[in-house]
Parts: sequence; C-alpha cells; structure tokens
Amino acid sequence: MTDAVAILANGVVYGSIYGLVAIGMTLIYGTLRILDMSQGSMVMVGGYVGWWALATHGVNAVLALVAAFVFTFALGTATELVSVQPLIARRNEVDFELVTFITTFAVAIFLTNVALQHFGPFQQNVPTIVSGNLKLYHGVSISYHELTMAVISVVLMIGLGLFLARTRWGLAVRAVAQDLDAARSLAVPVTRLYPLTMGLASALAGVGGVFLGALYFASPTAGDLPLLFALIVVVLGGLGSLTGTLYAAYLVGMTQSFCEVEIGTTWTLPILYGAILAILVFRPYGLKGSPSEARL
Amino acid sequence: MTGTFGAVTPGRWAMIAVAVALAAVFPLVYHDPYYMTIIVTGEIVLILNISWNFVLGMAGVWNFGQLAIYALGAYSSGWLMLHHSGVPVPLAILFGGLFSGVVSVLLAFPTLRLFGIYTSLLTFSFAQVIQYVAVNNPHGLTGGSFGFPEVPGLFPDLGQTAYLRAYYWVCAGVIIASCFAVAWLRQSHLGIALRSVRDAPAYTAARGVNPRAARVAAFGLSGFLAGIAGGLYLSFEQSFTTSQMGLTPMSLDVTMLVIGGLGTVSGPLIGTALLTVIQTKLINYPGWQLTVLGATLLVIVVFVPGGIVGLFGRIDRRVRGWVAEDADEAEPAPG
Amino acid sequence: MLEARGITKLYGGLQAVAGVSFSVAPGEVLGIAGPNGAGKTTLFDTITGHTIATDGEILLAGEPVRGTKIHHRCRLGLARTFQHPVAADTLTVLENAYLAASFRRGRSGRRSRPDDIAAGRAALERVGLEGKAGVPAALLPIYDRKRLMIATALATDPLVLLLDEPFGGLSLGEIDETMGLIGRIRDSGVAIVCIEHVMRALVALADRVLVMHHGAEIFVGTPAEMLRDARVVEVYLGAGGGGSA
Amino acid sequence: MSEAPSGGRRGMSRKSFLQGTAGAGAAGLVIGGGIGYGVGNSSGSSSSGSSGGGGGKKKGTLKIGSASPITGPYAGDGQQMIRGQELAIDELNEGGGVAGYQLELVKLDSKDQSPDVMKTVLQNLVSQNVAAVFMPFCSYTSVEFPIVAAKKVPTFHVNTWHGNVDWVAQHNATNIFEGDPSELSYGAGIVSVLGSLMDAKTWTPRNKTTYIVSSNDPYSLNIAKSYQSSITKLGWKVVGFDQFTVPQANWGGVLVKIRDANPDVIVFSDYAAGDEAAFIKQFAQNPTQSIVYQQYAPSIPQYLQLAGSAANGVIWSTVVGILQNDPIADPFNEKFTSKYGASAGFSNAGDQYDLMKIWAQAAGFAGDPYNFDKINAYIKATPYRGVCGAYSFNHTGLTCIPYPDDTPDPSIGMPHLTFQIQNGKQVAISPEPYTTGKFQLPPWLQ
Amino acid sequence: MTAALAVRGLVAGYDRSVVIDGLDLEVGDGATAVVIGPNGHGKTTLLRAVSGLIKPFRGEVELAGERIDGLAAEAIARKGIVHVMQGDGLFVEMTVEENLLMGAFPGGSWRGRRAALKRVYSELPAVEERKAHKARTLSGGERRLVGLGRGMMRPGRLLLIDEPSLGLAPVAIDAVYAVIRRLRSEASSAVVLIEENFTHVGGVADVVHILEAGRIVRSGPYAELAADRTVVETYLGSIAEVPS
Repeated sequence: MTDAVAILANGVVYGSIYGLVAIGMTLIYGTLRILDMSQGSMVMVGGYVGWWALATHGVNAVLALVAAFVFTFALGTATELVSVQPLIARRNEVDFELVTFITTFAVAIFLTNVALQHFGPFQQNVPTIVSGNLKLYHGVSISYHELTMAVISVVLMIGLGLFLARTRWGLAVRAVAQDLDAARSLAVPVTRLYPLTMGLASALAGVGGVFLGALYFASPTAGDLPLLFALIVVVLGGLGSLTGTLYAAYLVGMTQSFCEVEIGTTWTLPILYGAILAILVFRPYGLKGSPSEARL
Repeated sequence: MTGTFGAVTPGRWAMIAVAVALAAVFPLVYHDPYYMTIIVTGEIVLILNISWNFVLGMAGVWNFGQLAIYALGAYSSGWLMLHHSGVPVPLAILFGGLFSGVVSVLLAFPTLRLFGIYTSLLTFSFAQVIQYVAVNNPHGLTGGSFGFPEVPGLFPDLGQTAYLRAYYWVCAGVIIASCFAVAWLRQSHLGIALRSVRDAPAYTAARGVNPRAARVAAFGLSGFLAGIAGGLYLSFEQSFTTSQMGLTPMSLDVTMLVIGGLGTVSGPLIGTALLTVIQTKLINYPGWQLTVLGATLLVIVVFVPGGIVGLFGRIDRRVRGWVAEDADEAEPAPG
Repeated sequence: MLEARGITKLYGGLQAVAGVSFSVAPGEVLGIAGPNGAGKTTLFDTITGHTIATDGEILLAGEPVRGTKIHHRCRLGLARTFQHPVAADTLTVLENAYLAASFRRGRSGRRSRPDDIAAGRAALERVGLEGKAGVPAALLPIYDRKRLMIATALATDPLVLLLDEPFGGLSLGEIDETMGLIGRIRDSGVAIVCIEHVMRALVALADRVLVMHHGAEIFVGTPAEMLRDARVVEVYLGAGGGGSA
Repeated sequence: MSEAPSGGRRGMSRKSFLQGTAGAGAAGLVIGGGIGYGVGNSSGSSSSGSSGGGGGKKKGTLKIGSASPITGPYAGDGQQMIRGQELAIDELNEGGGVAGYQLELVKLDSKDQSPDVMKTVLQNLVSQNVAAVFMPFCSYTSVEFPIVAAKKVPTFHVNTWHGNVDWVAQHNATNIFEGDPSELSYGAGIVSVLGSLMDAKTWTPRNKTTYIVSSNDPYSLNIAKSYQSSITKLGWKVVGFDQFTVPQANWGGVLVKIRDANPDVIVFSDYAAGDEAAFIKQFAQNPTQSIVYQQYAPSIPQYLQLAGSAANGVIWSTVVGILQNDPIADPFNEKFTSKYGASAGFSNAGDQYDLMKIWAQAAGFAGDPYNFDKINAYIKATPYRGVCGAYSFNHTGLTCIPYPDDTPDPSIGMPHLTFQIQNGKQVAISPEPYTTGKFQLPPWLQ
Repeated sequence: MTAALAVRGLVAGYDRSVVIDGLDLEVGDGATAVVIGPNGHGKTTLLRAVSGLIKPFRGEVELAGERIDGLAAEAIARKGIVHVMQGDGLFVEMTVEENLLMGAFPGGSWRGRRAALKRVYSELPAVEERKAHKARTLSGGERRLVGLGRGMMRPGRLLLIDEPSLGLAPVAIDAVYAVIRRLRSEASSAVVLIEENFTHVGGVADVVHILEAGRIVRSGPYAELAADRTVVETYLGSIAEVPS
C-alpha cells in the first residue's frame, strides 16, 4: 500500500517534469511539423537562468521564472530564424520534417557546447521555487516544489489549449500547421508566426528548466535526459496532440516510477524506448499517417 | 549519345588508379604514429559512413539505428574473438558483419512500413534500446560503459609502426573495395531501383520494382558493412565502449555525411576526411570541436543542401543542362 | 484484356468510386471522362494497386489481380502513367527506361543487362526520346517527362496501358504528336484506358468512352453517342444547360 | 524529332568542355591522400623543435602531457585535475624549472576515455615528445597503455581500477604509475570504519542491515560487491542492491525501496557528484534511520554546493584525499584557493599536484628529463609524502598502498580517508593520525 | 481610372518549368473577369502568382495601381486580395466557425470579427448549421461554401476564386454560383474567377478571358465568346457544341 502510494506520488512528479518539457515539443510539432530537438537545450538554458537569478542574484521566484521565459523565448525565436526559417521557402523541395529534425539538433549541439565553454562543466544548484513537503501517507511525501510543477504543467497545457482554441493568434498557429498557403493567403504573417511559436514553446521549456534545475541541477548536459524522455512522451502522445501529451507524460511517469521500484532503475529507459519501438512496429497506422502512404 | 551508366572515362580511371596507388604507398613513407592512429580511426569511421550513406543517401531511408548496428558488429565479433579463440580474427569480423546484416534486415521490416519522421523515431528508439541494454551489460556480454574486454585483434604480434601500417592497409582495402562496390551497386540493377524508389516510390512500384525488397536489400548490405566496421574498430582499438553509440558520435557521423553529400560515392570520403582534419586541428580547443560541429552542420543543411559533392554536382549539372539546351536548339522547332 | 467489375472505393463514408465496371480489348482505346473529382484517378489507383479497392474484381487476361502488389501487377502487364509527370529524377532517361524494361512482362530467366538496355532504348525510340538518353530526368521539360513516363510504361511491355491525362499541360502541337503516339501504341495491340479532359483528343482517339460522375459510371458508349447523351450533357453543362451558346 | 544531337559548333565546344571537366571530378577520390596531406602539414608544425628522437636538445621548455577530461561526463573532475597540474608546474617553474627546463603543460581532452580517444590523445602526446604523461582517468581496458609503455615515458593515472594495475603487473611495465590504491580497498575500508564506530559505541545498528546502491559501471559495481562480501562476512544482511545508469537524477523509486527497508546503513558506490547530491537532497526530505555513506563524490566541491544542508551527516571516503590540518597540505590549499578563487576539493587537484612533484623530483635527480629508465626507477624506489599523504610505488603494479587497510605504517601508505560532513564542513574522522574531528550522529538520527 | 488588377508580362511557374508565359490581364473596378482554360494551362498558377503564393519569375502585378509582385503572400492579402483557393484550402482539423474566423484574421477587433461572422451566417445559413463541425467532416459542397464564406469575412478589393465548381454535384454547383452571384452584386470588389469551361459562368462574367498554354489568347464578353464556334471547338472540345 505504501509502495503503491509512493509509486503514484513519484509518477506524478516524473509525469509533471516530462509534461513540462514535452509540451513545447508538442506545440511545435502539432503546429509547425517540426520535431524540435533543441527543446532539451532550452530546458538547460532555463536552468541556468534560474540559477543566475535565484542563486547568484537572489531575485524572487516569479521574477526568475519571467526572466527564464523571456530569455528562452528570445533564444527559441533565434533558433527558428537560423534553423527553420531559411527552409520554409524550400518546404516542398526538401524533406521538411527530417531536415528540421537535423537542423534543430545541430542547434542543440551548439547550445550545449556554448554553455560548456561559458559556464564550465560543473553542475549548479538551482534553489527550489517553493519549499516544504506535503506528507501523504506513511511517510510518503511530495514536495511543494514538485506539486507546483505538477500544477503548472497541467495549467500550462490547459492554458495552451485555450490559447490555441480561442484566440486569433492561437487559431492562426493551428491554421499554419494545416495549410500553409491558405493561411498566408488569409494574411497570417507566417514568417513571424514560426519564430513566435518556437519562441513560445522554448519559453515553456525554459520555465520548466527553472523547476527542473532544483531537482536535476543546471549543467551543460542538463537537457539531454529531459529531451530523451520528452521524445518518448511526444511520440506516445501521438505527435502533436496536447491532451495526448498530458496523458502520455503521466503514463511515462507512472511507468518509470513502477519500473524503478519493481524492475530496476537501469531498465527504465530501455523499457520505455522498447515500448515506443513496439508501438511503432505493431501499430504504425495507429498514430498518424494513412496506410496508402506508409505501404510503399 | 552514350548509354550513360556512369561510364568511367579512361582519364578518370587513371586518376583513381593514381589515388589508390598513392594511398597504398602512403604508410611506407609516412610513419608518425599519432597521425597514423588518427588516419586508421578515420578509416574505420569512413567504412561506417559508407555503410550508413548507402541506406541514408542511396536508399533514402532516414535510419538513425546505424550506430547500434555498428556496435552489434563489434560485440558479436568480439564475442567470437573472446570466447572462441580458435576462430581466426578475420572470420570473427566477417561474422560481425553477417550478424549486423541480419539484424539490419530485421530492423528494415518494421522500419519500411513507416514513413517520414516515424522512420527516424523507430530507428532512433532501436538504437537507444541497444545502447541502454549494452550499458546494462547483461551476462557480461558487452563490458558495459567501461568497454569490451581486450581482444587480440588482427595483428597481435606486430610492433607499433607495422601494426598501424597493417591496419591502414586492411581498412584502406575495405574502403576501396566498398567504394567500388557502392559505385558498382549505384549503377547496378539494385542501385538504379533504389534511387528510383527514393525519387518516386509510387511510380517506381508501378514500373515493376518491389520497393520493399530493394530497400531491405539495402539495409542488409549496409548493415553488413557497418558490422565489419564495428569488428574492425574493436580489433584495432581492442575495446569498444557504449559511448560509441551516443549522441555525439551520431551527430558527428551525420555531419560528415551531410557535409560530404548524401547518396554519392565520394560524399562520405570527402565529409569524413574534412571533419577528421578539422577535429584534429581543433584538438587543442576541446570545447570548440563540438561547437564548430553544430554550427557547420546547421550551415550545410540549410545553405548547401547537397553537401560539397552536391555543390560540385550542381555546377556540373548546370553545364550539362547547358549542353542539353544546345541539343534542343539543334532539333527542329517543336510543333 | 482488362476487365473491371463493380470497382468500389470508400474513403470513410465517401464513395470515391462506386461500382464501376468496364472492359477493354487489345488494340482498343477506352476513354474515361468526367469532371474533376469524379473518381477517375482513384479508379486507376485501384486497378494498379496504389489503393486497395473496397470491393470489386479486376481481371487481367482473365486472371484476377486484386490483392496483389503494385509491382506484381506491373509485371503481369499492367502499366500506367500519372497525372503529374513523375520520373526518377536523379536517374538518366535511359536508366529510367532500363529499370522499367528489366521488369518487362515475360522476360524470361536470368536478367541480361544488355537485353534490358536494348529494350529500354527501344521504348525510348518509340516515343522519340532516344536523343536524350543521357540526360538526367530532372532536367527534362514537361513534354519530355510525359513522354518518358509513357516510354517507361511501354518498356514494361504492357498488355494494358492506363494513361492518366496524357495531354494535360501540353501545347496544341504536342497534343497532336501525343495523339499520334497513342494511336501507334494502340495499333501495336496494347489495350489502352485513357483518362482525359481534352475532349477533342478523347473523341478522336477513343473507341468507347466511359463517363464518370461522383464515382459512378453514368455513360458507356461511343464518343458520338456520348455527345448526344442527356446525362453527360447535364454533368458538363449543368441542369439548365447553363446558358450555352 | 532529331536523333542524336547534331553537334552544332557551340554544342561541340560545350560538350568537349564538359568532358574536360569530368576528369576534375575524379580529383575527389584523391581525398584519401588528402587526409594525409592535411594532417601531414599539421604534424610538421605541432611537433616542431622536438622531432629528433632524444628531443629537447635546446634547453628551454619541456612539454608535459596532460590527458584530462575537459568535456564530457567527467569534466568537473577534469578541471580540478588540470588546476592541480598547473599549480605544481607554476611552482616548479618559479623555482627554476626542472633540470634547467621550464615546463609547459600540453592539455588534451580525454573526453569519456573511450578507446579511440585515449589512443589518439596519447599518440599525440608521445609524438610531441612529452617528458611525462598525466592521464588522471584512463580507459578501463588499458588499451592505450602500450603506447606509453613502449616509450617508457613516465605516466601517472589515478583511475582507481585494479584492471589497470593488473595490466602493468602482467606486462612488467616500468613507467605507468597509479597515484592511489585501486578501488578494491573501498569495500573493506567502509566496513572497518563502521566497525570502529560500533566499537566506540557512538552508533549502534538496530538490526545490522544494509542497502547498496551502485551505478552499473564495473567500478561502482566492484566497490559495491567488495563491500557486500566484507559486510556479509560479519553477519550483516544486505536488504537491497540497486543499480542505476549515470546520469540519474530521479531517486524516487530507489527511495521508495530504501524507505521500505529502513536499513542501518546505505552505501552508495557511485562517484558522480550531481547524482549523489540529488540523492541526498531527495533522501533528506524524509530520511530513514540509516547512516548514509557515499563514495568519493562529496570530495568534489560542487557536491556540497549542490546538496546544501541535506549533506550534513553524510560520511564518505576516498583512497586518495587532500589531508586536513596538515603542514604539507595546508599551504597547497591556500595557494590553490588564492589562485583559483575556489577550494581544491579533496582529491583530484591534490593528487595531480603531488604526482607532478614526484615526477619533477625524479627528473631533477636523473638530471635529464628524457632519461626515462632512471626517472622511472627513482619514482619506484622513493616514497614521497605529498598533500595526499605518502606515495610509495615499490611493489607489484606500481600502485599506492592503502593505509590502514594494507599497511599499518602511515609513512608509506596512502591514507584511506573517511570524512563526515558536519555543518557544511568536511571533517576527517578516520584514520589516525589524519583525523580532524569525531563522528557525530547525522541530524536525522539524533 | 486605374484598373483593380493589372497584370503585365507575367511569367510564373514552379521550379524550372514556366507555366504562365508572358500573360497580360486587366480587371476593371468592380468588374468580374472569368478566366477559362483547359486543365494544366496555368489558371491556378495565375491566381497563385497574383496572390503571392508563388513568386513570379518576371512581369508586373498591380493592385489598384500599386505594384504588388514580389511581396509576400501575407502582405498582399493584407492589401485586400482575398483568395478562395482551389480545393477550398480549409483547415480541416478546425471547426467551420474557426475556419471562418481565420478569414477575418487581419481584422482588428473581436467585436468586428463577431459581426462579420454574423453577416456570413445570415448569408449562408447552411454554413451556420455546421459551424461546430470539423471542416474534415463536411461534404464537398459545404466545404466550398465555407471557403466562400471565409472569403467574405473581410472586405477585399479583389476576390480571386479558383474553380468553384470543381468536383461538385450540379445542385451544389448551383448553390455555390448563387452565392457568387450575390457576392458580386453586393460587394464592390473586383472578382477574378477561374473555370475550366463556360458552363456555369454565364450569369457571372462581365468579361471572359481564354487562357491557353500560359497566355490569354482571346478576351471578350461572355456572349460573344460562347457564340464563337472556333473558340468553343478549339479550346473546349466539341462537347460544348452539343446543346446548340
């Protein structure tokens, strides 16, 4: 019983982490059809901004989050401008999804190593946003910091969903994903929308990075593991579906939590990647894509 | 008009012959063990890249599982070298190639049912699973992250210079053979079918080509060569660590291929050589190696889509188009 | 030679092709007409295997082919062209033809490269592209690409040739040349099914015409009959004749 | 339709132009030779001045090779190592150099110590004719050892891996020194420390249970297993044995099991500072009634910074550590802190500093820094007391002897130091005479 | 008076192939021009070049006297060109109402967009009935109406309509053309409408242009051209002569 509660509690924590990181990837893939491999780096950068603001300048938590949002927003926008924008015009000539997969990955390599040169290899401690623990059951507890993360990741997902469903710009973002030409002919400024969307997604990852920093620390490679997990979540969630991502994040979190207790920590990632493999092998049409395209 | 099956002109043959001859005598006049070590390591990477290019560039399947296939070649050949020491080392390497080829074919079946980004995700997941399982070192088969236990290698009794020289030649032989094989395959029935499938899958199927069969064959051949490369790495370096499957080598290799030009015979050659030289030059600036790598990859993919070979190819094509235009003019006006 | 019975293709609830039947004999041209979106290309797709028909039977030389793969149907003697002029862009014209010829119907025993090349060349000659054998397909102008597509289809030595809008995008002179080409192919004994919008060409070429509308066949008969058929006229000119001249 | 292009004048000229350029394409193939050209060039420039076999003929600077992890997972250790090496070289140069030479440190990145990297880096150093090689971390399969063994360049590592020592013993190498004892002494060391706590009645186990957490690399596993076998011999029960893959930041699952088991002792055999700090932070949220032992990660300054107050009470040990309140180590600590603005930590900076000095002493004695035989023999024969205690390589495998595990004599054995973190400070609690304080029950046990 | 749209010497196409080859076209203020031509002769390319979805290789495009060639599609749209695309260009995973709202994207206020929505619904009650459905689930005719409705969401100077009858049942075509006729009489904007043949455009066209092989080859009032047998026979095939 205690185990079950603990597994659940851990699953919620992990799920929130993965949700926070994957949400931006989902937004970008769902709207722009780009599997943005630089999202992990945005988590890393967010962590450093959090460290800089909270640990070295002692600003309050809200300001730190705002700073991380602004900085990673700018960085995400810049990332789009160098790695995606030049390719939009050639959308039909190149394999857009794959080429942007590689270019954003190149950005990730670049950012990681710039961070390494600038900050050095050490990990830095990012203070928690909220302190204290909530006692759950027989000594099982969950920290308020982690609870805040869980709440924020759900709120962000709902908020993002509302933004996409209810606002003019939200609609435009979705429209661009579905028919680029039609959107352009309706005066949607695609050349600005792409960078803004990537900026927004990166900013979400950056905010996530501040939270993660308190658990994982800030370091040049702090984005690698979140990225690997986010990939799992995004694929499981059906690539581009916000609600799917939310479910998948908690499913992955629970699976990981369960594996750690019942099977062993070392087998978590192979099991999760094995699950992805199995899904792609056995239900290739279950996710997206029509059989006629896939058969060839 | 000639048949244009990539006929090689006598002049070109002569240049190839000169290049091969130069490559062959090179280690006789050059001994520096440091650069020889780099060159031999580069040769092994080149073999891997040639194999990857075959499936990535020629067959047009975005397979990110190649490093895992390479690792399986190393582990399986190492298993023979270590536990069945009666088996000659070359046979063990060959076994690694065959094992990898078979795994690659098995990987091909689910992969080829998918398209686009899903292909990459499936193969990437495959690579991740293999890597993590290898790190977990089940039954001591892989040596985990510390590396495969020392194996005798091809030339256990040679001194350093001779050892490096011998490996240089072995690898160069494999490279030359696989370059010719790839060049030949490119113009072979299979190669033409593969390129056609890559260019226009539905059309090609409607002309009688079985796209799946052609691509499975490509996976098999590519996996075989990757396995050989893995076996050579293990036998040359006498160890193999799981970090060889990590994201850094993967991005390095992809960069080499993209820079050189995907789907061409000389692309991997140029890309591998160029990046090896850059890396070597930057050895005193450790952090910069990967920073430069990321930036280069980005610039090439965005601004030079065909890589260096593609750049030459475009110029060449422009000239050819120019000639074709003349041919048009020589025709009677249409209508 | 080719017989289709009750071909039906459903996409979700939508009937793209609704129970179309036809047959075509060697040396005959069957025209398929109908407004854009009538399901003509989908019909071709079901015949060649690019789409699996929901229902219906396809017989080639009396043998059922439904359920076999695209490439298999090609080797049985079913060749098609596409609406857009596709080819393997990085291959030369001759390589394109050679590849198709290597799978030509009835090619027996071991693959012989010289034979296949010769067959490919012969196909190029039939469409008048032999002078461009060495040019990469990507560099060809539209008309040449269309001819190349027909040439590679011919290289497979088909029993039945399915042409999807062979005249689309061509100039008047090119249309005339292509009509001549199709006529010669027909005279060589190939059964031809041809989707076309250019009525003039269709009327001149086709022995019989099948008119489709909303996936269903609404008319089968000679071109002359078609021009007098009230339903065909309605489809093309609207219910009231649409203020015609 | 025309047949072949009829060959107008312009057409012909263009075609012939094309054929002319076709040959140029073949130049691509010469690229194989191109590698040779590219690297050949750089070889000329980088090894200039010292290409003659004996090398270093013009007295001036002497190259010392450092193959330390500058990037990759161990970059944090690497920075400390390089600082230790540099500090020693600075002091030596200020004091007039070694045998008349000024020293210059050639730093190459050993990344993650994968075999190809280690081989390449060592080949590079050897080809630059360095007088000594410092490769604090090397490969675990010793694949690069033959490169330095063949040249007999004095080479120092602190890989703490018995496999490397075995290689040296098996190949009768005379020049590859391990600047600390191998990892096998950790297991017994922990047990003896626990024993002394029980003897002193400062701490009493409730039911003699222990929980072991190890990463899945052979180094951690070896420590974990040697501890397991030592402690079970004393009748203890191992109630859990967990493995993880580095990097691991989520300890939730492991902590669930630990909290279920509520062991007397938790032993952590991995060495990554971030992972261990994350563990103790998460453990401290809801601690069990256990002594927590973490292997040498807390020696890295970042550990304390990352773990904060959660680390209070943790005990850890290192088979090579900078001594506290020590007349030799204290000046070093001061110099280090004033030079780098950060503390030296507890091991890697100190051992590299010591090893550099050991080499310099031997080279100075030999008079010629390229008289490798003489230098190696001197190092082997001469014990040295540095900031990490005593180094003596005079036995199989050229490795240090752990004190008090394998020798009762602190003047020849390297102290296997055990520390406890008390109020954010590192307090050495074992062995005598190196202690600076007494063990205290961790806050969660008080 | 400047024309609403003036196209001079336009050359446009895709990749290497030229589809529109030296085309000239002028559309007067408030006039409806219908461009007719066989498939594949550049009708859609013409519209895409005008609205900026492809960049013309050469030539000039002027909207009310202002050069717009070379501008990005979104900038051109902002200047008042409303392009109802071939195959509707609906956002299939969005609801009908969301699709309509996108039509008023450049319009500033939320209130304004609501008002436009109301207007469109009153014009097209059939669309309002389906407003909560995803565009993907609509029938062809409904889609076309939504496409037109989206075009009506903001005032435009020039309306480009690409083959509104494409693939529709006669009944649906009639409904679509009824809307187009109403649009034309109510709105002040000029219209360029494209069709494959004469059938439906009788009551709509002020002037008809015939496009062949990338050029306008004949222009004139509908009645004149439709009566000209050589036009009909050459470009539209003999089927059009049947009813006469």
